[in-house]
Amino acid sequence: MKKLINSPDDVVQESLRGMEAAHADILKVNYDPAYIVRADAPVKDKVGVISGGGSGHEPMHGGFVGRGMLDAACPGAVFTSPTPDQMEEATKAVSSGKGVLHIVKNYTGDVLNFETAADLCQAEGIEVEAVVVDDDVAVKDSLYTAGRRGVGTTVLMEKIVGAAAERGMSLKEVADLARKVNAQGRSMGMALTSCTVPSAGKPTFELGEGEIELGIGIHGEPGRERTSLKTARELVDYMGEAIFSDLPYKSGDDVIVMVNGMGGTPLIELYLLYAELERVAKARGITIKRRLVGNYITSLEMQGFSITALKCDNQMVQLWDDPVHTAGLRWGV
Amino acid sequence: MKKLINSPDDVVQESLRGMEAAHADILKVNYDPAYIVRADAPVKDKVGVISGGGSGHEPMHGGFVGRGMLDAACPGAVFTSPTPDQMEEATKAVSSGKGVLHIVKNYTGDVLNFETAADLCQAEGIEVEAVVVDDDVAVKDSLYTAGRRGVGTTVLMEKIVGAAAERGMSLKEVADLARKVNAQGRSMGMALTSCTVPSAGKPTFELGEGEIELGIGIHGEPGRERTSLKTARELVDYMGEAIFSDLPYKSGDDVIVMVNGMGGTPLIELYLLYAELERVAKARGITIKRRLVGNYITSLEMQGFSITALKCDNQMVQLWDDPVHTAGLRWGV
Amino acid sequence: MITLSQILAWITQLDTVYTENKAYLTELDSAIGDADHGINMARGFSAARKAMEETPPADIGAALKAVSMTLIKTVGGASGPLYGTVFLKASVTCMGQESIDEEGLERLLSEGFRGVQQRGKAQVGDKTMIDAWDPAVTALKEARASGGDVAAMLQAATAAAEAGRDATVPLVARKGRASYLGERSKGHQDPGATSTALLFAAARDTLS
Amino acid sequence: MITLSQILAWITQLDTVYTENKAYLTELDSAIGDADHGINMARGFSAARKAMEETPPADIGAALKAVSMTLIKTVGGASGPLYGTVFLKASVTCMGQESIDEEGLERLLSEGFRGVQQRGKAQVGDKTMIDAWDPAVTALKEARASGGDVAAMLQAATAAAEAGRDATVPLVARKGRASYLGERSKGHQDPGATSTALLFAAARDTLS
Ligand SMILES: Nc1ncnc2c1ncn2[C@@H]1O[C@H](COP(=O)(O)OP(=O)(O)O)[C@@H](O)[C@H]1O
Ligand SMILES: Nc1ncnc2c1ncn2[C@@H]1O[C@H](COP(=O)(O)OP(=O)(O)O)[C@@H](O)[C@H]1O
Ligand SMILES: [Mg+2]
Ligand SMILES: [Mg+2]
Ligand SMILES: [Mg+2]
Ligand SMILES: [Mg+2]
Repeated sequence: MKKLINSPDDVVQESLRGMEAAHADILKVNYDPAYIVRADAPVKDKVGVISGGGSGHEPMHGGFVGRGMLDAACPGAVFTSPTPDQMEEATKAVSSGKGVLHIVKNYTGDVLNFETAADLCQAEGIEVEAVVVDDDVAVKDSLYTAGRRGVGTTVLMEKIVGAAAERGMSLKEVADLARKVNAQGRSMGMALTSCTVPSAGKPTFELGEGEIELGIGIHGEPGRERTSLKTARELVDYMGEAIFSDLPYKSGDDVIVMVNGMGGTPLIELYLLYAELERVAKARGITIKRRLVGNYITSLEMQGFSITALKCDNQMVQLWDDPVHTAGLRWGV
Repeated sequence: MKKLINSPDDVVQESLRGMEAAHADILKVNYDPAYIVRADAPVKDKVGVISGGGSGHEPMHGGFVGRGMLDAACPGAVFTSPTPDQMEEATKAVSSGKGVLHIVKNYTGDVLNFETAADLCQAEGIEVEAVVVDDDVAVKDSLYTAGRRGVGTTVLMEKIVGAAAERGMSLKEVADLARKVNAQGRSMGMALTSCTVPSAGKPTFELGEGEIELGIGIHGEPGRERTSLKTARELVDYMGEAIFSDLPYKSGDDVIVMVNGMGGTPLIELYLLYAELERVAKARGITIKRRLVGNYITSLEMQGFSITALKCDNQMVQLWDDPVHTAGLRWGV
Repeated sequence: MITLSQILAWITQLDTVYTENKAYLTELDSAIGDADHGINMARGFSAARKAMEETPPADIGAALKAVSMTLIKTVGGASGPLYGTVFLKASVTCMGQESIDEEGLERLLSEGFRGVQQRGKAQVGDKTMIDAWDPAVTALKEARASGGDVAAMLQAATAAAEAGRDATVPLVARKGRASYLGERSKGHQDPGATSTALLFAAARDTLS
Repeated sequence: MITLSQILAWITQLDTVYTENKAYLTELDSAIGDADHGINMARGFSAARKAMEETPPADIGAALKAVSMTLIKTVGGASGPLYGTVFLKASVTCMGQESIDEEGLERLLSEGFRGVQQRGKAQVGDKTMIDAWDPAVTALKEARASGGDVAAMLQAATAAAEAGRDATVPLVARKGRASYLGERSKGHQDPGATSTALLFAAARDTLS
């Protein structure tokens, strides 16, 4: 395993130290329990918005803490949901009396730990609403399974819902908006290479020179299907079809999209993929109103990408354009 | 070779299409000859600032085109200097009569091609000054060699000099400032893995599981030295020493630094490295006034990082803080 | 009769066992999960062991409660709350007790099982730790019903847990992270069922 | 006598040769450069050949000038301006001429060489294409001085260029990208000296 680290056990903590040192104007870090919180938290008269999940997805979530987005983020061990004590303390740290929204990605661990945290917070008189993101069209959903994974829509939700909270909306309004974003957002990902969990010391899976994994999540887990290498055009055709036909999106719809690298994908490729996505959207009569192209929700050093599309209305676009000042996203300030 | 592309020959052009589509509010792309130019170019009464170089270093340079930074960028083939016709047309496109600055990285190809372009422009009555960046301390310099490579300082220079031009400074002032930034900036890089030039189809060099290259440039070329894997702490100690003792930087100096990923390095590692750099700077009594942590000047999908330090004064810090609105850097707008 | 010091030996043994099997459990989790189950279990039980050493508990209930709290705070992921619930529900059955008999053991483990079942909402056949828990607790009850002592009960439970673990191999996962793989989860042994079988084997080796 | 159509055959042959040696030259450039020399040369000369076909030049000078302009516009890197200069300076020696003799050939190549030398400021021994150019032009002159015809001149030049190319192997680079490697550039053959040797061989095969 080749990584730019000191020891596998210290990666998360040492990376948090760097984040804190680099972004003192935006955020503070608490180490025990671990959470990243806005430098000016709690913000008076504002619904708190927090999220969390395993580390290894940077800039998500810590890179989205700041004005106009998250009030706090709880980083777990690499690819491992954080624990309820982190979420409880983070919730308290951002609570200003208007309630706190928990943005939870749909993984058994995340859901269970956030549930416990919500119980603990509610027992202490903090009103908590949890919204679960489950947008991954690669996962076949059913009553009897754990449902779909939460992936890229999380980033768009954190931006939009964070702006709504910043505008002073109530907990109920913010939570309803978050559910609407989840209902209208869809994602799919693929990998050219695996990644290596530092403590595991070797790649989670092995791919041959001509092989790719289609329908991966964000934890280095294998995808739904192993197949042969494809061109960017073929991949975006396939993934675009899977996403756009799932909601389904109709001709005339407006969307916010994200072409997201898995951490080891160079920007030159992401822009090339974005050009393909524009083509696919145009062919379906779908208008891309806003977009992100970059590494936003990653799996360590994995090479690959995901596409997220969010059917949007004017309000969502306005909230998207609202100022945001975080380590990972910044505009309007 | 596994890449998210259609065909090796079309990578640069297709990526430009995506960039143009994604950032229509910031930039326009001209395809023949290829250059990226501010959407509002030429800006009246402003020195034009352009740069260029091989593709594969994204977001540099195209991602730095926009208000407060570059007026235009000329992308060559992957890792190959662009040609004089690109530079000439880009210079004309941004010229508003106050002259144009060419920011050139010190590679034989870049220098020769920019020289030709400057001759062509001057023949057409456009005043051009060229500043050559040569900041790589890994290269032993001498009268008889090609000198040091231009690497990370280019990014800091483009920001600072771009702000100076935006403020209305004259060509001479802007060029002098650029030379000062170059004189006070130093960089060094290392690689955990090689990268693959799309048309070459295989990695430029091969590294064993326990090997790294120290003192690499930004073109996937081997470094000065192949050595064994080291911890983040050891690497930053070594590279920090090489950089800080080169200028030399003294106790009490202020610096702007960049911890830069080579394209395939995850952010979690870059923040960890930044924490180490803070430690090293502090131990030398050097104060980090501003910093960038991320993938800014890359070598395709290479895993590795570089450190850049720029000894700065108040004016440089103020120019650093000036508004910038590009695809790759954005604040204050 | 199971004493407090045996319970503490069990926790110590779990730390040892999960540390020894860290790479193995992580490898299983690589195939159908996210390559952290061994890391999670080792982190949790080494913290639990340390907690026992730092603040020696007064009774079995207190010990199990402390283990539960430690797991919940240090493991994360799915296994943190699930095993945390096991120990939490188990602790309620023996608060203030310095020793337990066969009936106490049955209550302790069946309450722990009921807890994880309710928490995770998985059924037998979903390819989770429940596939080891369910037959293990049934076998334990049967062993006691037919007059078995602690050793016999835990021997039967361990054998059943291991059989349940093996039976996960051909299944298609319907709960947890492996469920995202659909048909591709077939042919792999569930990491959580494996750690549960290890938990019973450690109990057999320390509580009998 | 070398005719315009032979010059065009030379350009065509260079396209063929650099396309055939694209991987080889790129491989050499991987060891001590940035893995693009073969790609650059092939791109440039395929464009040059196309330019000749699209706008057939009226004379040798015009042909070489068009090649120069095409190389400058399509190659980039160090080799674009360097080979571009070779053809530009060469073209000046034979503007308006439809054929050249031995003397014309010598002027053409030695002016091209002088151009690249001035442009790149490299000396013999710096491990660049100059290490092939310099002995090649010297040998060419000697061959003519001792009464050799075009064939003899280009045969001698090619042999000298190839020897110069081989002599780059042990050198430490002092110019171009390989110079950044310092001592590590030793033991590798210079890509540009290799493409220059190919340029002379192609001349020998088409102009003799
Ligand atoms: N709903 C559930 N009920 C019972 N056990 C479950 C459930 N979901 C997952 N598990 C168990 O958890 C194990 C995975 O644990 P672990 O890898 O530590 O957590 P994570 O999946 O969050 O990475 C699985 O092998 C499975 O046995
Ligand atoms: N100053 C110079 N003078 C003459 N030849 C040079 C000089 N610098 C570089 N070269 C030649 O250029 C070759 C590399 O060309 P190429 O790979 O196409 O360009 P780049 O180095 O820009 O990638 C080297 O092998 C060397 O022979
Ligand atoms: Mg996990
Ligand atoms: Mg090159
Ligand atoms: Mg797991
Ligand atoms: Mg080269």
